[in-house]
Amino acid sequence: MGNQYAYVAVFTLVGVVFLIVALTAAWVLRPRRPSKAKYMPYECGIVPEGDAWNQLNPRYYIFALLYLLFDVEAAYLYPWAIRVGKLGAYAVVEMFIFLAVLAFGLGYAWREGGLKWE
Amino acid sequence: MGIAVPPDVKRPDSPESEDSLTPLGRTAEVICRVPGGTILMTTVDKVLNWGRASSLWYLTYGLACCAIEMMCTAASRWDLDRFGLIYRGTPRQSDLMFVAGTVSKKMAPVLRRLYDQMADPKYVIAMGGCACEGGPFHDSYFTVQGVDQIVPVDVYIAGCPPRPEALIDGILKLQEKINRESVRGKK
Amino acid sequence: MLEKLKAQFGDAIESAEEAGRELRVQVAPRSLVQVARAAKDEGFAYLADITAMDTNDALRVVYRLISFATGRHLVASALAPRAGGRLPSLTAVFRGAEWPEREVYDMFGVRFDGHPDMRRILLTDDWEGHPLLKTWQTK
Amino acid sequence: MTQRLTPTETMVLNMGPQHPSTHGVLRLQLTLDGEVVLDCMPVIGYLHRGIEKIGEARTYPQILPYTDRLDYLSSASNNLAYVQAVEKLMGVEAPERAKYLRVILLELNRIASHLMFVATFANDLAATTVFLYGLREREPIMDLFEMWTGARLTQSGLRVGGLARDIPEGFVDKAREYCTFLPPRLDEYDRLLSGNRIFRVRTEGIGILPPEEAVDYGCSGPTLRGSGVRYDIRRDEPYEVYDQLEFDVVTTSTCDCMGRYAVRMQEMRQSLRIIQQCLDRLPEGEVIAKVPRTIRPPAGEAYGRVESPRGDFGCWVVSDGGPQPARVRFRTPSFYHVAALPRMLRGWKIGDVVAILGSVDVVLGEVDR
Repeated sequence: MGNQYAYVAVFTLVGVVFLIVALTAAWVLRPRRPSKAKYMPYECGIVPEGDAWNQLNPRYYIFALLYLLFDVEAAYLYPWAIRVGKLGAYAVVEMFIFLAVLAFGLGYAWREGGLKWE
Repeated sequence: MGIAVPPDVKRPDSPESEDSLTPLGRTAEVICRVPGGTILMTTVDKVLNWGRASSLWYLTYGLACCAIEMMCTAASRWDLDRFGLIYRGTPRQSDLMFVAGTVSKKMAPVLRRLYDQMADPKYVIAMGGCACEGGPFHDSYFTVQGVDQIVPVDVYIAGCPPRPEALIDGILKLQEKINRESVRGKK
Repeated sequence: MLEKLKAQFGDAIESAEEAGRELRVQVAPRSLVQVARAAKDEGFAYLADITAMDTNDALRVVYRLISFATGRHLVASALAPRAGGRLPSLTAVFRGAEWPEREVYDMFGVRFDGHPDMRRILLTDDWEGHPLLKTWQTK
Repeated sequence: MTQRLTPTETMVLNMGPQHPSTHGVLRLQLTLDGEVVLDCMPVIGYLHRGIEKIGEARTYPQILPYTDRLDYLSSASNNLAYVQAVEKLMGVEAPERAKYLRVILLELNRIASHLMFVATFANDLAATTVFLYGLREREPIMDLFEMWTGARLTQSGLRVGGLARDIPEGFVDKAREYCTFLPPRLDEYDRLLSGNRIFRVRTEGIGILPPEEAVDYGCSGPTLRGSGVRYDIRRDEPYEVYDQLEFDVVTTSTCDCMGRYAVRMQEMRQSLRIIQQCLDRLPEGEVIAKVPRTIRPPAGEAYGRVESPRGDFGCWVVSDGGPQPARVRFRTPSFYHVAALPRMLRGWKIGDVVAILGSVDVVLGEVDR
């Protein structure tokens, strides 16, 4: 059982080492010529006026929330889908209850007009 | 015929910061004194230059007629992808700027800003007569006579518009120029 | 068509002649808008171009209206002084007149009264002088 | 619009001079409310070269190469508008063979320009394969130009009184071969694009320009015919030999991006038809009329007008009897199409701005002159 965790350790180690090597190599090799103009925001060659921190229509926020919700739900489905063969019937029922709860949430958002775009 | 370059356009020969040597550049001086160090440095130079020369992502900067020839060169018949040139929309991801067309005085500060916003190491190819020295518009009141008054140019390509083969020849010359570079400061 | 214009505007039409497809009319600046409106009702609904020319003693602003039905061109020209000229703007009659009028201002210096956005269109905003005047020499 | 609960602030965004989909150095100052375009202020002049001022400092033959650089996608139509004006001034008439060859050169330029339109329009809507197909189909035309006039893009193939050079050997067969080579490809791309659901959703019903407003803004060419107005200078003010050729003026009444795209696709087929007719009836003889060595037209003014791929391209030449014109003025269609852009962009989303700008097919060389 022990060596299973060895895999995880090696895997993270390689990840970290690769990260460090790549970044330091890049830092060492790239020419550094900082200039004020370089750090100006790029807007097709024009100096941007005003700033982007302004009030947008709340519908974007609602859609972002709904997307996040169902994205995380999909993330849970993947490990379940791999092991469902061995886990047997109760896992299938379990997952469908989970899906039903989320579907109910979606229905509520729909009824409240969250999905209306205009 | 000196023309007033718009005020916020800096002369190309005044780099913003003095230390153009990379950290490796400075340590390279030390390494070279060790016997066999220069061999290490030249291999590093070769690998770096090969990487830079064979993946020159260019900024689509089509101004006038030369832009159409640039597109034809990028398309399937002359295919710039063979040389590792992919067109990018933003200066952040590009290290080669094709100035393809006439640069007007209204466009000069924009061109300089785009050049500044590109990441180093960056190169400029002046494509066509207008970009090289004003071309047919040498006596126009609104044309910058040659883009080298605004940005340092590496390769000039003559022609109005230059044929795609001339463009590819210019790119190959730029690649040769890159291959001669070295980490210990431009040779 | 020319007789109708002459009848309607009398002395405002300083000269009128017909050359093949083109009806050349010299209009007094004060009644430009009325002439344009009358021409538009007469079928000249397409404003092809507004441009100008420096004839050394005055600026001649030329309007070219084309009628799709008859295919005739009405070329109305109005005179404006070389410096500080002012003409009524046709943007009330033709929406397409806004930009060519801005270009005539940019290149010749003729201002158009009643124009929603009288600014330079091609040159940089801080540009002095109007390049297409004969007196303006490239530096 | 729905009743606004919370006030939202607008943002000014520059779709600026350097942008892959503005087809050149056009800058659109977009006032945005979230994603919806409230207003748009186009800023032009970034490619202004003062060609009209240069025109007053050049002799008549020297101005011809400058006309190529106006609408650099179809230099023959610019040349013809200028040459027509000078020929009217001098009372010179091109020989019959030169007229037929001019029409062939013009229609080849129209096909090349429309192919570039299809390529960039599809590329803007993320169909990069059609970009490569479009430019590949355009290359045989470039070879035809090179064979005939020596240059691919800025041909300067015309002269006052006729043509610079007669067509070389083998041109007629190559042109005929191209006329049979292109139509099946056009059908293929038509199916590829208008059959594609994403392309249809992004172009149908987007960027509406009603017919009367199109005329009021001075639009012309495919932009006007895409809004249902049947006006084509080749039919209503025929020049060269267009009155002896059969072709139909293509219009659609949908007034949207898809309509303008469909008009151009059909026009390419009509151009092929015209070229075939001209090749069949090509008379023998000279290609240039007797024109004095130094061209000094009598004092006066003349207006040459041509149906360029973008619309009504006019050239007004005023002569004072000298070797250099007193005034050269180019009436360019894209200038009026960019002026009409704010009207077409209001109310649509940012993604549609790219589609509408692509469907209007502006070339900044002729907008800024």
